[in-house]
Amino acid sequence: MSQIVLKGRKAVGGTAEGEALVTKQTISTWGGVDAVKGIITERRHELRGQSFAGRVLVFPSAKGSSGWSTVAQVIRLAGNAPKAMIIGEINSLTAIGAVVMQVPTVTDLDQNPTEVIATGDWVKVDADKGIVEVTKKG
Amino acid sequence: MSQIVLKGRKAVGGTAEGEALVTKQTISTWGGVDAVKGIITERRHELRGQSFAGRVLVFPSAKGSSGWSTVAQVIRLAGNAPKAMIIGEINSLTAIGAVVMQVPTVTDLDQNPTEVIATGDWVKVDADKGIVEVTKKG
Amino acid sequence: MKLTRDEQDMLEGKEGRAKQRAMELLVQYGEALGAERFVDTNNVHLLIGFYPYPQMVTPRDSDELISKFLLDTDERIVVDRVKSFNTTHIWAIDLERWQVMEASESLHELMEVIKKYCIRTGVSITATCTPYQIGNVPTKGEHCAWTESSAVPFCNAVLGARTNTEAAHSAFAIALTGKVPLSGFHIDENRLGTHLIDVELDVNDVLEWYLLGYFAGEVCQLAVPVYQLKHAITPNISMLKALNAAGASSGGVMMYHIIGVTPEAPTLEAAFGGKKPKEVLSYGPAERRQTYENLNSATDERVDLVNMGCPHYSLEQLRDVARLLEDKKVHENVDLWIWTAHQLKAIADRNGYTDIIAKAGGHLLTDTCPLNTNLFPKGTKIVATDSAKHAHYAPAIGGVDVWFGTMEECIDCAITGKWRGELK
Amino acid sequence: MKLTRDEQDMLEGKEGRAKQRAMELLVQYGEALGAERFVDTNNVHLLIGFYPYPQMVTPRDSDELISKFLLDTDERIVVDRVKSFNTTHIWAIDLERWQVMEASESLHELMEVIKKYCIRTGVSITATCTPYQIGNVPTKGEHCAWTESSAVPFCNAVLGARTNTEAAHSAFAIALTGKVPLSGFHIDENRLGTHLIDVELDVNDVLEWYLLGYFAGEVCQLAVPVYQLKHAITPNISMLKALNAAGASSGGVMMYHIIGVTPEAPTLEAAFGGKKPKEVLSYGPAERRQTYENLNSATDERVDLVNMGCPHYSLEQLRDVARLLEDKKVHENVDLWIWTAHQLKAIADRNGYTDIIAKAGGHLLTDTCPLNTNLFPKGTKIVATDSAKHAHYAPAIGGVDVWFGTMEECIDCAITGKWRGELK
Repeated sequence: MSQIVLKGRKAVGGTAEGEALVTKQTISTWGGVDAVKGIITERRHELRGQSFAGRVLVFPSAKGSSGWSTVAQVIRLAGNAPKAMIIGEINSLTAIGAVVMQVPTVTDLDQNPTEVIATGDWVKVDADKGIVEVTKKG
Repeated sequence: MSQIVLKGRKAVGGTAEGEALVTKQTISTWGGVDAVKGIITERRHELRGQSFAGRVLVFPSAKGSSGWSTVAQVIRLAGNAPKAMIIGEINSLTAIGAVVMQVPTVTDLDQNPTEVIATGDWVKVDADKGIVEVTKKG
Repeated sequence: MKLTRDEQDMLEGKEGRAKQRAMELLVQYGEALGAERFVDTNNVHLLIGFYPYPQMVTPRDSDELISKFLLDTDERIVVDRVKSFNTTHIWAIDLERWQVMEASESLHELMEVIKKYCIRTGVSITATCTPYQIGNVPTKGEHCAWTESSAVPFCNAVLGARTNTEAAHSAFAIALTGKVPLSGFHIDENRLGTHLIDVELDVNDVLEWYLLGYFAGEVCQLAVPVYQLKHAITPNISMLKALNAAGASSGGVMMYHIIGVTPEAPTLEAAFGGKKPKEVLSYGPAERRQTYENLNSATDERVDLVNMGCPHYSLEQLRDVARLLEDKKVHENVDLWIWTAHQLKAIADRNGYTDIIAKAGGHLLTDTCPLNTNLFPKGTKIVATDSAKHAHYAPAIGGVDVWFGTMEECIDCAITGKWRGELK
Repeated sequence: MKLTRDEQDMLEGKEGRAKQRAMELLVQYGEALGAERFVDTNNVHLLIGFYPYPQMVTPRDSDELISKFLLDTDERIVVDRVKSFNTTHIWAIDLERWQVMEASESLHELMEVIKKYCIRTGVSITATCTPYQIGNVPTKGEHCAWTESSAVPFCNAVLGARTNTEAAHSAFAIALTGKVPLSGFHIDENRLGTHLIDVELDVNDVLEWYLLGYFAGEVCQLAVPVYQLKHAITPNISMLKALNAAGASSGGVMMYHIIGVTPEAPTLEAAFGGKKPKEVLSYGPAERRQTYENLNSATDERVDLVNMGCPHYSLEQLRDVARLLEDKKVHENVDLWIWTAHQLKAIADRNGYTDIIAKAGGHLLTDTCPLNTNLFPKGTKIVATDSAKHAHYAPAIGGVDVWFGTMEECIDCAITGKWRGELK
């Protein structure tokens, strides 16, 4: 089982580990996620129908609606938050979204996380240190 | 009695003559003129209290409100129109104002009319040809 | 003027008498301006509901009325639809609260006649001097035809769109045909700065922008001032509304630049198109003081009317004035009139501002201009205002003396009945 | 983050618990963004009345409610006054016609609770996704903090003001403190173009601008596209609203340039800051066709709901849709919903548009978003719209299939009950 270590910076502190759910597509929580079910619902999204609850969500950034943190907060309140988030390029929506989702979040990594990490890989996130350890699946 | 000839261009056609009323200050008809009395009313205007009815009004241009042509038309309907207008630099307000006042009007003259012409001078305006003949008073 | 095929067709009457008459007026207008051709526009701010001498307005048949007063003919011309998207400038009265203004029943009837005409012909009854506050926000470079001298510089200087100050007649003809003479501020070179104004002072509130604009209008008249701010600030919509209204009152400033702020003036060079300023002026403490003195024509500190919202108050100003009036009472000798657009009043209603103003004994009025001829409350001799435009015009229009100051000073005056303002 | 004295004071609680909690959130937010400091703002577009999962919103004490949902704490914090001038984005329901939407009484009660909270704390109940249509028009360079992804590019690209896409939590904290993290589009270099899009086609109406924006959003995602138009046109507010809404749906285009049109792009060089584009893309007939196909998810031509005005219709669009509906009847199987801002409806009322729409059997609705979760009429399966934003989101939000086309095609569909639109 190969291991990869990515270095980035803390967006929201804390540590967590879990199975990765990875997309190369941006995510809009409002109008693209069912917060209560914890799944992606956007019509042409590659993760449509998949659940991020309890996993480590790896995605390039947020697009779309300013309802991002509103839905992110409901995701948390509904118990559907991911264990951690790894965001390629953080922006205003994902930054405040991560704050209110209250999960360890890293960004600005030295390698593109959506290329290096695959869905199903085991990921340890130490957000305080900005370190991501990836154990490749199989 | 010295004579001066100014050459400019027609703004509104026609011919007329009369005594000049000259100001170096711009005029706002709305909020600066009483159309029914035919006098200038602007508080700090050098022509305050004076009537332009039946005279040749010589002024640099319009300032102020877009009510210019509204008041200009009422000036005409109230029988208070000047005989003609000589405008230093015509602009949108004075152009449509002259059209609805329906008086011969010239502009773009080869000399500054508010310097060459004095109140009381006798002025012949041939707007079609763009010619102004000034006979100095006294 | 050189006409295109469609313009020639309109002039020849192929699209009906109304467009023909409009084109006749526009050709005369264009020739008076020395314009060579027309340019298309789909954005007109009309002046159709305002009759400052209602005693001259006899016909009550709306087609006859508009033919006479806007198409300038005794022929009765029936308009089908205006062509351009449009908004309308102020009307003669508050269309709902006209009795507060003591307007006559006959003036109200006239307005109802014109309202029906507008609905029939596709004219938007927006009734405000601030179209940019109620949804008419032109794009940089968009050719417009706007009435209202304080709105024109917002269109030109602030948004970078293009308009001359149109008048009632020209705007109506332009809306009918969608054609405006290519002249004045529609042309690049006429938009360049002419006068440099070195602003030595900190202009950081509405009063300061009024004073600066009133100074610039007086010295620049029809020219294009370029403001160089020693103390950098990005003025907001309330401040720019003040600058625009003042410069168009003491002068005819329809275009200006603020270096580093307005869209056509990223640099001083850009503002002047690389040319040298014709004049360089300084705005310092002496100019500021003199401008303030010029605006204040009153000496009696007992005020009859406090008139605010000229041009129509912004959302921010409505909020601020409501805060100042909360749990206060207007003095029994004073009328307090606060003006805004009907559409912004809809927000004031929901937000409780209207209630606060009413409870204090003031009136929130809409649709018309606080400078409306002969419509001050009877017996008004002394007026207080926070608008340099109002302070400029009210003496000539209403035969009154005026105090000019801040919003806070005006509300203090409304409550105490006495003017206690001063230049700080 | 490096804090100034006043920021430090707020964080330490010297200005009360509300500002302290807001600063706590903002410091976390700023650190997540990697910002080094704050910048002052007096222009916030808040999201305070919108709760897409009302079943999660239990407290009915407004201070508790706002503390939990906007200040993100179980502590009950009482806000005195928000500091910044503000407007509010859409609310959860039409505040007056909520029964038309079949909204629940309890959701209506929730709105009434929040309305009172807003009035008490100085929040403007404007309730629209288009603040620039109702009086919030920022100046070029003005630092703002706006929610609503379609409004943000209007602020940034069209007006040249500066904002990131703020969310409910960040916007509220910013309004309380007047402080926004200096990052993203507040910084010059991030505003420069990255991708050049050669627009080969004539984009001359709202549909074309929707298609262009949806294409650009999909290919550029969070980047800054620069549109080079082969056929020059100055798009008006209705067209730019379409471009902005589309680009923020398929992607996250929060800033862009149109060469020769938008204020920071007088030239291609200026748009890219002298740098080379990262990518050059072409928008021609094939891209246009593919974008249209992407937006159309329906196959059944029998439509249940025609939903128009997303983002809220402009004055021009209200006029045009009323003209199309004059003397027409909406088909018995179809609901016709047309959305605009409360303030613009005030104009529609006066101009007879509201009556025309009602007579035809449609509804003119306000205050909320036509994409509001779970608030389509019961049984809605097929929706027609003239908004690419609506066509993008409605399938995920409402589980419906969507037809996308022009305003004319939508009204034709509302009248006939059948979708007959096609790309011409």
